[in-house]
Amino acid sequence: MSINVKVEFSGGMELLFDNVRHHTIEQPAKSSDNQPTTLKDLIFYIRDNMMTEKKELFVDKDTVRPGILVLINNVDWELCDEIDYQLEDNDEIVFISTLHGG
Amino acid sequence: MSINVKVEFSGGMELLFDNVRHHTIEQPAKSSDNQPTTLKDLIFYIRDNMMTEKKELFVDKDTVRPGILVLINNVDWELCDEIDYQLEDNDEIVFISTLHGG
Amino acid sequence: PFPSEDRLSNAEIRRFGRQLILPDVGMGGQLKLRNTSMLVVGAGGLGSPICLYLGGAGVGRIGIIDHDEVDVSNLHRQVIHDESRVGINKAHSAAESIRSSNAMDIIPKYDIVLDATDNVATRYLLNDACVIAGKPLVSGSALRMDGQLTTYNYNGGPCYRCLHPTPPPAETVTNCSDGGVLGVIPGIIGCIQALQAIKISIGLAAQEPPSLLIFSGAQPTMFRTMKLRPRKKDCVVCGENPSITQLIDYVQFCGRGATDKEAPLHVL
Amino acid sequence: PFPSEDRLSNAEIRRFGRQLILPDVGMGGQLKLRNTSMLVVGAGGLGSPICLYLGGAGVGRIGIIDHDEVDVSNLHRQVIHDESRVGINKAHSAAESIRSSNAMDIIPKYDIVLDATDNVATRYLLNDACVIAGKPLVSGSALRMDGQLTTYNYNGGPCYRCLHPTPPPAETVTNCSDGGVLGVIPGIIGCIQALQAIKISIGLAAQEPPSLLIFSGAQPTMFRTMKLRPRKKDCVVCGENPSITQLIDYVQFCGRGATDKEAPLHVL
Ligand SMILES: [Zn+2]
Ligand SMILES: [Zn+2]
Repeated sequence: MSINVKVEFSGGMELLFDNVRHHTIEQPAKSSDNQPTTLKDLIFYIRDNMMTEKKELFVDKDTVRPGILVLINNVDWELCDEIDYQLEDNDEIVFISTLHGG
Repeated sequence: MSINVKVEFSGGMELLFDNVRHHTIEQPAKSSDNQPTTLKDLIFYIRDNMMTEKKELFVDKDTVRPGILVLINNVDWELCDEIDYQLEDNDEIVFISTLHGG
Repeated sequence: PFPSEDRLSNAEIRRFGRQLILPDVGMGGQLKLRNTSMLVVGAGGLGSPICLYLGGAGVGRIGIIDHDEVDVSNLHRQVIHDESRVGINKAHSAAESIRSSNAMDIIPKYDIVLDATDNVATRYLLNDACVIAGKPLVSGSALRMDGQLTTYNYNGGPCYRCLHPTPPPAETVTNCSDGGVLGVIPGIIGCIQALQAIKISIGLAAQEPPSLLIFSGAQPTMFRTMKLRPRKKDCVVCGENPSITQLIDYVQFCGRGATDKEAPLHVL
Repeated sequence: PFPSEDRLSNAEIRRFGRQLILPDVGMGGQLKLRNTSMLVVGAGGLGSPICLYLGGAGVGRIGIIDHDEVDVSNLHRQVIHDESRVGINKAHSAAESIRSSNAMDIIPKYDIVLDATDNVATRYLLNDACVIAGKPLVSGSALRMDGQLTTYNYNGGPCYRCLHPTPPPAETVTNCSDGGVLGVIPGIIGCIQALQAIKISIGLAAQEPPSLLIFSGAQPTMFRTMKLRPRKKDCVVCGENPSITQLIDYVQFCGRGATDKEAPLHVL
């Protein structure tokens, strides 16, 4: 069984992905060790399958790099278990790079 | 059986309802003649139960007066059967008065 | 039409450098802006920021039409006018007022029209004129703490009459003088109108479905985008068999004056 | 603090008539605006419309801080400055530049602070200063076709450090000079910052949950509102046991300069 997650890159993050903002990503509902797929799995999937270079501009250690906010269904991921959030079918995940210009 | 519909008045319409924008309105799932409840039923319910005066600023003949747009779940009601739209539980209906100021 | 250029001057390249390096703009987009003419109707709360930012973006020709006077009571939302100009007719900086008798002389000369007016009659007039002349109409409005924005007659989307075949009863129409307005509300809507006109000029809006932007300044969630109907086949002006093929008397059609002032300087 | 008034003058009543009749403003709200002081840090693309509309709304005292020079390349987004002023230091109209050594002399004198700056170091500096001084911080930013807006340190919501405990790597930070910006984008964000500060002043924002407004100017749905975390108990500056109780060296903390120019006029 698999689930589909809508992923959006915003605030300049999309430049790391050929300037494409909206992606639908299929993920197994369970990871290889039979645990529910988490946001961490998704982040690693993106890093390993959708990026060829500059991976450090997305991932730093085991999470997104500083300066990226993650939103799960329009809510700050800090309110939803962050990296351990268990993905559900049709979830909308936004990775947004904080802007500083003025 | 009954359904709950979220109703919002916007663009000045809320002034007809004690300046309250957001309402949750319970409606029977079926009307008295055993037909599904429609947007028309809801409009008449609002006119007859939530207004004491200036009803003509909301309803004109059998529909909303000219100058009011109706949106069903963020979509122009013209794309959803208009007045005959069959309400579903948790629908969001917005009545918005068109603004002309500049 | 005005003289079209096929390249930017060095001064323009320097001046618009920060726009030129945008992938969405580039040299091509900047040249399109340079070769686009836009008509701003209304130089009040909406028209002021529109003119400022369209001018700043490098739009080649901007026409401004208004017939109101600068009044001390609306200064707070007309940031383009400074206090020393109170009482000076805004038409000083405008070509002329717009009415049924002259609209078709003016509208066809521009590529994009921005409705920054304050009354229903002129909104129907501009709509019909833009449909007849085949011009997109970027329409904004503001009242109290709220605003609305739609692009009419563009890209298969509706015209103002598709949405509003019948004018609203006069007693339901509130203007900024009677209902009030917080000055920054038309500031926000006017800026977004300017952006929308820029997007149309450089081709960024061509794939966008018709929509209504609803701005509720007093609410926690201030902006919502609503999906609108397409052009209606039976619309009296933009439909397949239009009955309106030239401008009519819009004051009579709407049953009220063309302006929100009690004694309009011009009637349509 | 500056002298507080307990009633509006007749001139103010005439001038702000269209705001006064708003149920959300009224005499009480207008008097609050009159008695509120606001500090705008940055007089560029964001700061220009902020200052215009805060001034137009009747805010009693507005301080403006900037240390950049008006350059022909950013004129298109700095509509407050006209072309004749190219090269004139914007600080002419500003009190002085802000840095760790003077921020705590300036910030406590204002009720509301608006961050209209262009770099990470100053954003951390303003955040910490506002937390220490107990002031809400209305923070806007713009780049390319995008913008963001959040109110920090207000009403139980987070501060900038709650969201961003660690500064971003310098190579991920793009400024408007390198990345470009369409001038009307900071125009839109700046106007919304002005509105947000007005709402805070008159008490309209007090019930709003912490949120991030995301503006994507090139997309069909331009605005989205995201729900943010509350204040974090373990935040180093606004938490329960703060380790930062006075300002630090923000250039060092961020590993880069305080401005997006290569040769900043002032360092923090
Ligand atoms: Zn039509
Ligand atoms: Zn904090």
